[in-house]
Amino acid sequence: MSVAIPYILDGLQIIILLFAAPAFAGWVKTLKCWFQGRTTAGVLQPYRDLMKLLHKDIVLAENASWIFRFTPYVVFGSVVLAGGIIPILSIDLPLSATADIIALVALFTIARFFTALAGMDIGTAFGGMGSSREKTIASMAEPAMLMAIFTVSLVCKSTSLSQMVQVLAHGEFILRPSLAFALLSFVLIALAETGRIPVDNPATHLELTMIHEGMILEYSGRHLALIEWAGMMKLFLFATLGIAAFFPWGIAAANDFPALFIAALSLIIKLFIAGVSLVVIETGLAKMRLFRVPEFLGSAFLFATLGMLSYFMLE
Amino acid sequence: MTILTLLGVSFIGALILAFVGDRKFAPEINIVCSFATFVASIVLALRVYHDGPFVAGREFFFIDAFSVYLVVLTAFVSMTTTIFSKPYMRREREHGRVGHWGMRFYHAMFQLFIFAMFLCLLTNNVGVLWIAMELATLATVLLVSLYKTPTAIEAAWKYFILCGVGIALALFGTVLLYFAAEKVLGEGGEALLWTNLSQVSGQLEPTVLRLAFVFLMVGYGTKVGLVPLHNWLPDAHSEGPTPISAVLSGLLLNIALYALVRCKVLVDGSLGTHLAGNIMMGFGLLSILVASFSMLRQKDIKRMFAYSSIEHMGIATFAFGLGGPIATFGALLHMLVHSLTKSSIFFTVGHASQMHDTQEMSKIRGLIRGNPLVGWGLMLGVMAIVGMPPFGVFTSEFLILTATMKDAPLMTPFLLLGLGVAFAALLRRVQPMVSGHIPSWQHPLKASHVPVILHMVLILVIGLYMPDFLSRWFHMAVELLK
Amino acid sequence: MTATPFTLASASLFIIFSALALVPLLFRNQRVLIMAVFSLTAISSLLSLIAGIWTVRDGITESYIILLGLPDLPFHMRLDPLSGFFLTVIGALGFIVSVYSIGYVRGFIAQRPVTSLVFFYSLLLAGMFMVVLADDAFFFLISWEVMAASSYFLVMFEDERTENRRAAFLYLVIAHVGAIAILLSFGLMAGFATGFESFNGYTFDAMRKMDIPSSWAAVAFFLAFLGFAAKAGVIPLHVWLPDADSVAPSNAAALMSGVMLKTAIYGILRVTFDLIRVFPWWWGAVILVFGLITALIGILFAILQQDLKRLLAYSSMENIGIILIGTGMAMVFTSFNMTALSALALIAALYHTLNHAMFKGLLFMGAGAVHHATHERNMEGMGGLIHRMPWTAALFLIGSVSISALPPFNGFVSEWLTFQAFLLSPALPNPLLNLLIPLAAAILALTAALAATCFVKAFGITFLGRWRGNHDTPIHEVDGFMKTGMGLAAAMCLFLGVLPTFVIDWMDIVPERFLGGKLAASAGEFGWMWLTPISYTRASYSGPVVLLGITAIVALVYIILHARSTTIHRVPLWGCGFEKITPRMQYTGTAFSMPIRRIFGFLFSVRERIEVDAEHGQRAFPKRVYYSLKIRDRLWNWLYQPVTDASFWIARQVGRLQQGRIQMYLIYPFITIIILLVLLR
Amino acid sequence: MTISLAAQINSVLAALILLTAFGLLVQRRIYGLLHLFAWQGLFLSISTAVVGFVAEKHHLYISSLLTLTLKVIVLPYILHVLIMRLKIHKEIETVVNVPTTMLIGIALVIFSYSLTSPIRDLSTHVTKSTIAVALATVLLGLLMMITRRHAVTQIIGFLSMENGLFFAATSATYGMPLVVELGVGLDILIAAFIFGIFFFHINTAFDTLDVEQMARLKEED
Repeated sequence: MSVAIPYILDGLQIIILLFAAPAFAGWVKTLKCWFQGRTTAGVLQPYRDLMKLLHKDIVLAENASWIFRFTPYVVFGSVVLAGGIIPILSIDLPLSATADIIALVALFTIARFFTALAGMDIGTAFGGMGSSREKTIASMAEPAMLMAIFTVSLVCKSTSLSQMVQVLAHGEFILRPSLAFALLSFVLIALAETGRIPVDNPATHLELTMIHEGMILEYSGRHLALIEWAGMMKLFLFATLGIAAFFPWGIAAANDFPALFIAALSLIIKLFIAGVSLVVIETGLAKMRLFRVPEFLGSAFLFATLGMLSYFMLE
Repeated sequence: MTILTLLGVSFIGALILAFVGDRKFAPEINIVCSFATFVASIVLALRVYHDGPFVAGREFFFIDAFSVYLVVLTAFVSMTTTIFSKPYMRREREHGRVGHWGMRFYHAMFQLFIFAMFLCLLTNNVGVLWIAMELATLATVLLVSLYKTPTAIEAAWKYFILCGVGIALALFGTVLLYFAAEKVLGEGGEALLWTNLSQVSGQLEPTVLRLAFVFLMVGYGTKVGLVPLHNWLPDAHSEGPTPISAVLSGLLLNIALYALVRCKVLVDGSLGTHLAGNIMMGFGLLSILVASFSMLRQKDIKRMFAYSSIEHMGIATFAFGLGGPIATFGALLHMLVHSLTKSSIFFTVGHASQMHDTQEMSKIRGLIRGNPLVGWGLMLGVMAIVGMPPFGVFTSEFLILTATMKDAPLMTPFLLLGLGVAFAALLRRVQPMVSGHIPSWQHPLKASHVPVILHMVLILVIGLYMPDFLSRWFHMAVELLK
Repeated sequence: MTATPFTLASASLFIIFSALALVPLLFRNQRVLIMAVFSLTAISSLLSLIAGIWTVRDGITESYIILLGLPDLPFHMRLDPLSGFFLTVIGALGFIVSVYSIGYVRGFIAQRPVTSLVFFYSLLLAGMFMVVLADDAFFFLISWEVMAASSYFLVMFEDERTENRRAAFLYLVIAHVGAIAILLSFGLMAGFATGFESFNGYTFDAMRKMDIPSSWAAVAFFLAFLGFAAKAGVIPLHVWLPDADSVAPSNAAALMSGVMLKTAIYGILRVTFDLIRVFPWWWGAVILVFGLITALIGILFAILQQDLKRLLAYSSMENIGIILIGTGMAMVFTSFNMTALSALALIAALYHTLNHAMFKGLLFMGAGAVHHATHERNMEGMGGLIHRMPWTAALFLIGSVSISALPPFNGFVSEWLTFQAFLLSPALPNPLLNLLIPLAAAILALTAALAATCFVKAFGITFLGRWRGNHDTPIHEVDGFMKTGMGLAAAMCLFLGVLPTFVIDWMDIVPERFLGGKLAASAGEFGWMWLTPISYTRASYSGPVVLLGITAIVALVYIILHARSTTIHRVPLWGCGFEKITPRMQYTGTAFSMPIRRIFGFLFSVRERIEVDAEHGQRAFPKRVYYSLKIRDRLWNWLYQPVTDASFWIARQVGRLQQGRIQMYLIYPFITIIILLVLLR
Repeated sequence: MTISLAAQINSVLAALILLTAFGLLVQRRIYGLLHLFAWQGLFLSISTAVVGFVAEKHHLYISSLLTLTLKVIVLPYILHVLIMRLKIHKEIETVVNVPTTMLIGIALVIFSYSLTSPIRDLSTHVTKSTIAVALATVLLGLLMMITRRHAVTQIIGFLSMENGLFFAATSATYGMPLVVELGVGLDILIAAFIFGIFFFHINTAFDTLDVEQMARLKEED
């Protein structure tokens, strides 16, 4: 029986991920409406959108190949798998040994790889433009992301997330400037990866500005539902990844009941703060021109490398 | 006895052909004579191989491992050249480029030239060596001007004057050598005999030997075509009929180098220092660099391969100058494979220029498609001459370069530069000639298969599997030259 | 004859040479020739594959002497785990490409006789097997240049096209200069092995026992590295790679890019870890830097290419860079004798060698299939091939996913191991290295990400969207042999990606034999499914779980969503409501790579020309717009152009020596005599 | 005739040979060249005979007879016939003006004197003093070929070099062995025939014997 608990817990974590993600996205939208003085559609609006899309029929282009129809499932699958790996509640998860951070980043890259392909499959100019911009930004964001995580892994002498949480949360607390740099660069990269305001406008319908939306223009029905859901989960996962790497103090070490309860509570509080800070950034900044994004990501890259160098020099 | 047959056959052949040179069966006589000399040389080689060097004709002739290997090589290459010259000269005769007297003169002088080369190799007397070398030059001078075009005559004149001056300086060197030898061996003919000289080389007067070597070096160096004495070689080798270019490039240069190395052995014996070697290395290196760079801008196909001969003779001279068992072994091997490869290349070049009626490389195209034997023969020949491995030239260059890397590492960058530029120059010119579609002005030609295939197979065999007797032969020669 | 790995390897060589002997007999009937020779090469590759696997598995080392070559320098052959591993790589891809070639070469019969292609293909394969088996400098160099010559003739197959001739010429010149450099380095080592009285200084055994002073060792090493870099396409000497691999027939290009570059890596490993063995740390750092620059420049060029095979050739440069990074790290760790870490770095490099052979071979075969079907090499003229060539598209997709290092496939495993090697670097005592390694990690991460972009472009522009070409050529799927060839390579990509622990356990003998460090124990310690180098707490990755996880979730979601039957309506594409969308309005390859070109533009010499031809000069109402883009390698006019100009200038000066007047010619001997006499006073 | 008298005669003859060599260098008219060359051959044959008498080397008599017939009678006659047949105009232009050629010539004599000093103090022969003259004649012959533009003058320069060599042989070593002497003589005879044939070819191809025209084979373009 005690062997099965981690598996149940892991299943539970995935279910929490599935249902908490739209809530978190809804929470961010409602906060944005409050900040901009608009009446909100409520935190549960994303649930309603997803249900609506799941029931609608699919309208598919004539020359859409099997890749176009297969991509939503791959994107959804890889994001859910990533969810099973990141220690949201506790670090003692059977799936956590499956992939360390580098593999985690690679899982997100699968999602982006296939979405870009789907974008080009239909043969419209917007799909091609979306894929090209997405991959350009990705190819500059990913190295910076890896550098930020490398700094943390150098500090904790390991690249597996649960081990990092173990060292940072339950080890003795040391103020490390390298982690501060890494956090700053991680925040910038998260904005770029999840397609938030300074890099890409998630809520836009102006074709020329959208990057992520451009690729999924042709989707409809349950395909669109899966991709939207995966997008929300990705946002939720990036938040939890940030928490696990930089603020891991609430996450339960073992799978006993009281620790899990505290972990859940601390998770909710941290997500609340994360949502507020994200909205503050989004309303504060305007979307950048595409060729400003390389400098934005370049600075993130710089912070990450500075973090790593400071690790060697100072610690 | 075999020596007499060797010399006799070629001399008598020359006389007979002087009269019947233009008849139908003249080429056949030519081939038969060369074949006879080849058989005689094989017999000679076996005799030397079994019971070592020997003296014949009351000490007039002397044969050791070093000279007999060149005798066999000369006989073989001249035989294959006569086979090649049959269709080539017949076509030249049909196109009226050579007249009745021209053919008679050509065949007679060809055999006389072979006779002179054998005399060079077999004689024991250093003076007679000089005379035979002079005779060889004179025999080929008029052959170079066989076509009687202005450029051919100009090339022949330059060949005659420059080699004449060079040989004269060599005579002065021989006189000095004789002067030094007379001191030790006494008056009369013995002082010039190579057998006596090599034993007594320790007691010869160093200062006189040093002077003698300078004159001999410049004299025979002109015949070997070392830079800066090389100016006659590109003209002479590109203007004459192709069989003559093949024999000149393939054999005469080797014999001049043979004479030079003989003198170097004497000088090393008396001087004791590495002076002679250093001079030869200097000349060799200069030749490699100058020849490979000048190959870059050639427009005439035979001139380009003449420069390639200068470069390869430079490599051989450099290796002989370097000394040491491996470098000398490499140099001997290099002389062998270079003459085989170069003559085979000249055969294919002859056919190629006949197919296009020009020696302009820009007008020669589509050889592989036009005549596969000529096309692949030329391509593989050039691959061999630039030192691509499966062929023999790579083996000798491998030995020479590794020996240089050990004994004179500072020279290797220049060697690398020279070989690299030569490779690029040759390939750049040959590649368009060999590939592409057949041009309109190309007319078909029945090429002589035997010589080209025979040579390429031999080089491939030497490159991949050096037969045991050949390597023991070279080791015997290396002992002599140490 | 007892069956030992060496007898298998020599049997395979024997079969290839019998295939070569067969060519002149069969060349009359081309179809029979193709079937016979390529099946023989397939069998011989299979034998070498088995011999290689067997040698590495049991760690056998056998050496033999063949009485070819000089009598006192016969050919020494030796089969040890390192050569066994590379024999496996060559054998595997050799088998796959031979099967593929049967179908592919048939396409050429109509155009021109294929005898020379068949002959030199098998000679190339034979050359590669011999290079890996050679145990003395003489035999090594002979097989090295037989390999170079045969690939020269393969590139020259369609010799009427000038770009073929130019590429072939450039390739052979660089390869030959490289070979001479290797020859000089072997000469130096042979010199220090036994001095120069005898011939046996040239065998590798003698060289292993040489006592070479460190300064000469550095000269020997960097000469050898220059030579091998020329063949591997490392940055300053890489210009031949894209030209040669893009014009060569695709099966030859697959072999050349997939495995021939690896023989250069084999050379570097053999010289550093087997012959010289003791070296300072900065050698590794130099290799690392070369690897990084080659990787970054290689992938940036790849993204900008319009010709599919040129793109793949440039991406080979990137992967060679990654392998060199692994080798450099291994050398750095060995010099500080951290055997476990150097074992990890070497395994990463070797694993990537195997992976690259597989997915690059697959991609080149895919490109060959596309070229075979559409007779078109420029990606801008293709598109929508997935509908007409489903199998090729699917297999090309697997190749693209593997090369972009995405988890379930093999590319990810080797890059992940290379990243682990970087992350373990802080243990190095040298401060400079500790600062260099993070930058190196950053550049490696950048190249990995750019590779993904490059292959999204390659696959998307070629296979997805609609056919851009102006004429509707009849495109049909390729035949069985080509599909089986590509299928085998794709299966290998998946197998190598999903079961790395078995593969690492198999090839663990190589680092143990040459570096003294083992990785397999720690790699498989957590269970066969999890790859945990050094220790499982440090890092772990499980290929099978990722594959199973994704497929399970996808299946589950697919079943749930398809519970209710919803109809799928097929309508013309939407494109935000714009009606008359023509195929010309799709994104082209150049457009796709435009952002990257703008960002990294300073690295290339880019010449963009836009001409507007409007009626009577009013630019506002253009009738037609011409756009042309020319991207050249800056290195060409920094290094190669000056070298050619200098050599032609020298040639002109030397030409003045031969100016025709006989008086001048007479002065030369006159002055030579005077100078010599004065010097030797 | 005592040894010292013979030595004196020999050195007088050596001086005369050197004089004719210088004469050849500066002579403008072609007939003058021919006569000078004949005189040089005569002095050479007499000196060989004298040395032969002094050193009791009888084969030297044959060699001096050979030189007499070849260099004094046969070659000048051949040249004379050619000049008449080819109607060569008499005036010969030199490439380098005469004074500088003379200066170089003198420098060459001094150089060859200093060069042959080791041979002189080694040689026991009575004729050891004339080696320097022999070398000087060789170098002057070479200088003549360089500075002259006309084919015939080049050939005469070449033949005067051969004279110098013969003289060196007799003075340094009392003459080479007979076989070698005969061989060298034979070669010179063949050379004579060849350059005769050449003159005809050149005349027909270039219809002038000026060597400057023959400069087509060059790579300077």
